[in-house]
Amino acid sequence: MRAPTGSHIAAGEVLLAVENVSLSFGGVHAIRDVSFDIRKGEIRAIIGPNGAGKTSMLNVINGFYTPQAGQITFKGQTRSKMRPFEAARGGIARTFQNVALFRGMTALDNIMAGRTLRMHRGLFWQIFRYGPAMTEEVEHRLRAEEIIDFLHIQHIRKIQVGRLPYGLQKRVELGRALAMEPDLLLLDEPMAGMNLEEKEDMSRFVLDVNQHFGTTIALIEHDMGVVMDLSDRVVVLDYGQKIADGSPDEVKSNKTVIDAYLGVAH
Amino acid sequence: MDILYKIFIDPFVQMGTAPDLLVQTLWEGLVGGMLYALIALGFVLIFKASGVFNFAQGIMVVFAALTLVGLHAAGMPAFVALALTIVVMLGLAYAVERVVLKPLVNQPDIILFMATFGLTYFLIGFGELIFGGDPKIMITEELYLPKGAITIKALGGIIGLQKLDIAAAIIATVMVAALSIFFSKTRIGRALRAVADSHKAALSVGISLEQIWVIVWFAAGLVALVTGIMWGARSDVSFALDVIALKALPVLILGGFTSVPGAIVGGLIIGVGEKLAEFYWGPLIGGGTDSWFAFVIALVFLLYWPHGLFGEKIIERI
Amino acid sequence: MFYREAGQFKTDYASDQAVFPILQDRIGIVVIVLAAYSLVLAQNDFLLNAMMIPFLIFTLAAIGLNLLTGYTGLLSLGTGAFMGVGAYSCYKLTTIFPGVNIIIWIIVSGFFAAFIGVIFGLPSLRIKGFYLAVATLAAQFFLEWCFIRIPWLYNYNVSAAIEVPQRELFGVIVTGPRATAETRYLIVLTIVVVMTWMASNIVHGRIGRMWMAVRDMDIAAELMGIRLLPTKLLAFAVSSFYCGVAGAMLVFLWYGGAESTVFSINQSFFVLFMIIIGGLGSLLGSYLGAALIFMLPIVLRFVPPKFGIPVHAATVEHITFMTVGALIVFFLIVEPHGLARLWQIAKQKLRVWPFPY
Amino acid sequence: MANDAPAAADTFPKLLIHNASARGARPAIRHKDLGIWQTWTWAQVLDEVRTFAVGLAELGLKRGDKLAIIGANKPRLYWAMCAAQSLGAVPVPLYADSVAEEMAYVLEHAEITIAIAENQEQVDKLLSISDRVPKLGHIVYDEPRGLRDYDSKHLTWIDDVQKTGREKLKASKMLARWEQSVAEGKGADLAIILYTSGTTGRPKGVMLTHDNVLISARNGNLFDNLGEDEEIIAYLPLAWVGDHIFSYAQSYVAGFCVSCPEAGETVVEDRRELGTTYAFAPPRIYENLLTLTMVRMEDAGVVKRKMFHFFIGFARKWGEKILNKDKVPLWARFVYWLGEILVYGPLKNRFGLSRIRVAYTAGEAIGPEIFRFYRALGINLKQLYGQTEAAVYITAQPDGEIYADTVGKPNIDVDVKIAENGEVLFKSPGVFTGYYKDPEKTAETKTPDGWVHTGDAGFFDAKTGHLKIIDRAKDVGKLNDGTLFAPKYLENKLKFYPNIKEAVALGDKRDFVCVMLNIDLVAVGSWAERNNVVYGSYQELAGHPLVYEMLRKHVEEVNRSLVEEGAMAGAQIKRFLILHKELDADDGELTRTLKVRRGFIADRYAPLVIALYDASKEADISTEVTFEDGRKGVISARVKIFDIDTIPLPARKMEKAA
Repeated sequence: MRAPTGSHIAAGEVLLAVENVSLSFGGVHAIRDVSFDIRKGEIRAIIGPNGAGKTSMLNVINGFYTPQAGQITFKGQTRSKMRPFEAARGGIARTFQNVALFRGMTALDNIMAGRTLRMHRGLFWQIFRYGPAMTEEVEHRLRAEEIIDFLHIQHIRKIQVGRLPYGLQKRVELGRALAMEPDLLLLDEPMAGMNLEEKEDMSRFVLDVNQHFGTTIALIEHDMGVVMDLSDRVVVLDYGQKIADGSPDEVKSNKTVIDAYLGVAH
Repeated sequence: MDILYKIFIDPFVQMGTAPDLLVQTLWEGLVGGMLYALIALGFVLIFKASGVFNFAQGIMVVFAALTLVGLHAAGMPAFVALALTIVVMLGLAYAVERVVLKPLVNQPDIILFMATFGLTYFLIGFGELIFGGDPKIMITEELYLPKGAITIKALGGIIGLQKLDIAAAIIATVMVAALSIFFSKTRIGRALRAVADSHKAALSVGISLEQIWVIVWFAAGLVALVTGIMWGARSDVSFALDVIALKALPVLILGGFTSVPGAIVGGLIIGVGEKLAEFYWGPLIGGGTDSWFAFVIALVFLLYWPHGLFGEKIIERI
Repeated sequence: MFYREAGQFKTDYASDQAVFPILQDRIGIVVIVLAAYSLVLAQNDFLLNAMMIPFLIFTLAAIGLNLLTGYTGLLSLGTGAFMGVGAYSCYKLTTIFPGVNIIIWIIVSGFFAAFIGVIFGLPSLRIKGFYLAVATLAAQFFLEWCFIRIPWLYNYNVSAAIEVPQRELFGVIVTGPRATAETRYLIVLTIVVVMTWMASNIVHGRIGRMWMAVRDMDIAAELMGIRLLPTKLLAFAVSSFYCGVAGAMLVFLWYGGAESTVFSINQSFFVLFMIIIGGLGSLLGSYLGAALIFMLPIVLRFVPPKFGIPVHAATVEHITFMTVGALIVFFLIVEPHGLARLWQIAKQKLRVWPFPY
Repeated sequence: MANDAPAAADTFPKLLIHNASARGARPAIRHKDLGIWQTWTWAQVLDEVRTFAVGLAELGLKRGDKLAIIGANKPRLYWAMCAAQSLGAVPVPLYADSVAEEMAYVLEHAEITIAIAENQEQVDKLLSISDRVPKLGHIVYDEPRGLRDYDSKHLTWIDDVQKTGREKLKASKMLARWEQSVAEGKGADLAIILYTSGTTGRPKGVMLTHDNVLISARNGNLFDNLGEDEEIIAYLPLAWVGDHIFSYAQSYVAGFCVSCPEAGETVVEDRRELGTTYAFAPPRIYENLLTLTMVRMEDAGVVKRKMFHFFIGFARKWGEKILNKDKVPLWARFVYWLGEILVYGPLKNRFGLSRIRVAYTAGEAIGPEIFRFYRALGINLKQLYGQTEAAVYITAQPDGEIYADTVGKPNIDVDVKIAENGEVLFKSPGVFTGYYKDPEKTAETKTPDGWVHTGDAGFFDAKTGHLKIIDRAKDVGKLNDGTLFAPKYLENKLKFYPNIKEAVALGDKRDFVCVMLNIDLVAVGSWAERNNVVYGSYQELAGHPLVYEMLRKHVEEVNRSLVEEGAMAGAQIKRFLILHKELDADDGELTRTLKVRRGFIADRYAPLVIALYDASKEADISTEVTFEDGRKGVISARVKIFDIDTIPLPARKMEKAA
């Protein structure tokens, strides 16, 4: 697989920084003045009780929501809001809390769809499905196949994803995200609703992705065990506010965090 | 220069110089709009309670009217025919619930929407097969609807108000009032509102979804019947109306799919709007604008308020 | 049962990505196309003129709508009008430049339709589902109005209708009253076959995937960098192009003349019904749907008399309406993917034969 | 025409070079990878092998060294073999599924210096035992997945090995040197060591020379005239001689293409895609396939199911005849043709056997029913008898001479003889040179004049002239008159009758043969219903005179067949009885794998055995039994004993007289 492209940022430096971001829907505060950063090459976990605003945060990062305040710095460019297209262009890929695959398409097509940004042959060639269009198609099919091989989903390659079991769907979704060869990969509860074995596989994949492709990963996860194993740094949200940020161990021992999880009244 | 004058100055000059014509036009517009509003009302009823966008509403209007006339033509006394028609509409409501809604429950809206296309075409074919395709005359006087016109001398001119239109306005108002009472005061009415929010809520009120569907479709059927009578009385009764019935769609886009007041206001705006447009601007471009005016208005409107005047905004979650 | 796939293995992606990877399918297609061409030998005017030509033309329109509604998930009720745009622009073009080959104008008129389609597709960025349907209704009614109220469009004919002039291609009369059914059939068939092939190429490639992505989960598609507006507009353009060509052929190669009513809202609905019954998101479905919807009235008109049951044309029409309506509901309930899906299932059964799965 | 290789090409590397020039553009090997069948032509393979070889040489592999190959069937592992051989080193494939322990022994015993491992799993195994195999200097792996952060001192990726190889080859003298080392190779050189996982004791390393392997391979090709157009899928363990011959040697000799499956689970799917023309599989695979088919068909619709069973039934009647080109009435051919369209064809297609020309089964006896099923469908399924020590081929069934219960005639250039004690001995160009570092074992199996003891007892069928394997030689006994007595063989013959569930044959060191039988309750029970025979219990049914009559017929048939076959005619069954209870593993009468424990049974039913051999007509017996719920109890019964009038054997008498 090709190395992630278009990144001039060295490992360890800040790849994405979120500064004083606030987001609210009709008076409801989803995120209040949150700041944190993601360093290149790390696995960054975002945790917190339900409704803590974790998913909203991801949605802000890749431009699906527009924050009322604050700014986002990605690869050194500072914006008050990301646009989804810019985010994708810039190398931010994403999986979703409840699988958001293209249900009518095969696993392969889903992953191929992930290559769209990197395919450029226009309608003219597409009409004939010949010459440049076909060469491009084949070249990207190879990339897709490498991902399929990487995620061990050869046997479901040509099955409509709608018919796949949940665990596999999650895997295909990861594949689709990887197909974008992202610099920053946002995983929204990649292991939700999985059994132990599936969780182990998925953790394995997350680590492999991080190691082999050097992809920076930000993931939301409820399974503390997983979070502690996988992540380099953890940021904790509660009621839309940041209540802790640091290494897994620091966070684990942090009083407020424990309270938040035990649900002590604020 | 001349054309600009024709567009931006001349019409208003006319309005000023001949206010009686203006008022007349407004009135016509209001009446027409009221009928649009009534059809839209039927849409809203069903949409609120079953989330179904009932494309067939317009056809139900024609179908009701046709049944009424047809039964009378078959030799029944007017009010018997009326009663029977009501029964027919009830039967229709049941049939729809059994055959279309129940099997398609939990399907995406767009599927149900398309299903109502099917319903529409079925009703057209069915109606014409039974009552024949040729236009018919609404049995106005048998139903003791007033005829003739009141002419008011005012604004330096004569304004003619059809008594029928006045009656229509009154009946419509009464019906809307009745409906709003039904919705706010009665148990079933509240249940219906509940359904709009969540199906569980409805069940908690102790009414099965099926019943509710039948009720709203029946209610919509009644609205359709009344609309059909009014409309039939003004023109004649035939499926030529179905195209006009589509006008309810832009009305809904203005008014929003879930709001009764919206439907009414929207209806009136559209009605007045297209009449004015046709009367003052139509001639500039060869007339007949009312066939599309409403839709284009709606289209432009959509670009700014995708959720309608009274419809509520949805936050997309993922 | 007829599938013998053992030994058909792929050694490169090109052949694996092929539209028909299975040999038996390729054979089948060739056979069907040849059969279609050989129909001209039948010398049967009714068969060609009353059945095959219109069937193929409506198929093309259905494919057009399917690209928009079935593949991109944008519901349109303006098909009739877009077909009209094609027909009228073709009429104007050939009146203004009589010298140019009519076939070329038929194709070119597609571009005009595409252009109009894009304009009315613009709202699709903000609105979805039946909101969009209403927006397309605006197109339908406005354009219909234009067809009536702008006499220039029909060359100020007293009939207020298009009167197709006689045009020749390599000395053969292809349009106008004196054009033989065979010639017209061959032209229609060729155009439809080629454009079907192109459509299948598009939907199997990157663009097709973008469309389906937008259809299945537009948010995810957007977050993957698929720009919604261009994608949707492209769908509108291509779709309208197909409808436009279909419209032009409808008038020039079938009716020989037409007034605005041909492109009324009902036309839009019938094409829509074709793809609902045939199968949303399936080119094959467009053929099956067109066949069913179009053949239905013919069958109703000609079969009952065979059994001594007389039927009036009107009755036929009413029954057609009822049946179609019922079929729509039936398919939406029983098999939302339409006839095409049924064929898929049958095919799968044949492939695993004699096993049940 | 295939097998066109000049006699000069007497080693694998030489053959490779020959193929690269003779059919350079033809596919040599395929691998289902990344969704398609990646294909290498002979020319490409030559290049791959050459660079690989030079690279390995750089890692210090030299003539006489041993190279271990561990993993599933992958092109690069096959190339590793040839690469090693081109350097004069000896490849030693290991069973990929064997645990680290077993590997340790082989690696140590074979003095492996470099190991090729397929993937992380195998590398981990090797590393876990690295301290026990000091000689193992280097591990070369195929799939880098997960191996990035291993310390790379003794670990190299094949790509890198080949890269260095490519670098080196830039210098022209390197190429010459490699070709030189290939030329030095001789047919008599050791080509490979295959470790046979012996049932008892340590695995033995069977040493085979290039001549051994290539000549038997060439003969195999001639025997079935396999050409360069064959399609075969390589899915059996590399360490197993069968795979070595079928998917390596025969391919190199005939020049046909070998395909490696995507993964273990996808073999069936991949075979279907390929439509192989030449196949090998142990009996159980054919069994599973058949059962699966039947099970699936149960879920089919009534009509389809009926149709299926009708045509299968029809095929069982006529299919084999048609396949063997016997005379068949026209109507039968027509119906069969219909069946071909409706059932056989599609079925073969699903099996991926549509294009099959030759399919072999071997290893153990295949049930005649199963065997016939496939033949009936028109699949040319045949049996062969072979051994690692013989580079596979000892006997095989020529086309048109197929029998469910024989293993065929001696292959080309193979001599087979039956020893006095019934053991099968053979002599062939494939005969191995010896067991690696184990002269005495070699001496045991291989006589000075080159005959090899197979350890199996068998005889040549008088009627067909085919070899029949009857039993392990050590289990074969003799009657007092010296006649050969193979209990398992008799028992199997008896057990082919559905009515007989178990049979125990006695006769070793006795005057004549007797058998104790178990009826099959299901079969006999339904027979009883059909013939309204009333019975209260198993015991009662077993003792029923009509049942005895029925079984007597079976036994007589068996005797008849023995006479027809000749060799064992002397061992006809003289008396038999039907046991009053089912032989049961819980009572220790059967092994857990449901094989009869003859000795134990003989003791347990001593009274019956005595009765069998004195002329008594019946005998009493009471045995302790364990019931389902574990309670113990005693069953006692009076068991009748029947005599069978055996068929006289003039021939034998004369032989005796002589």
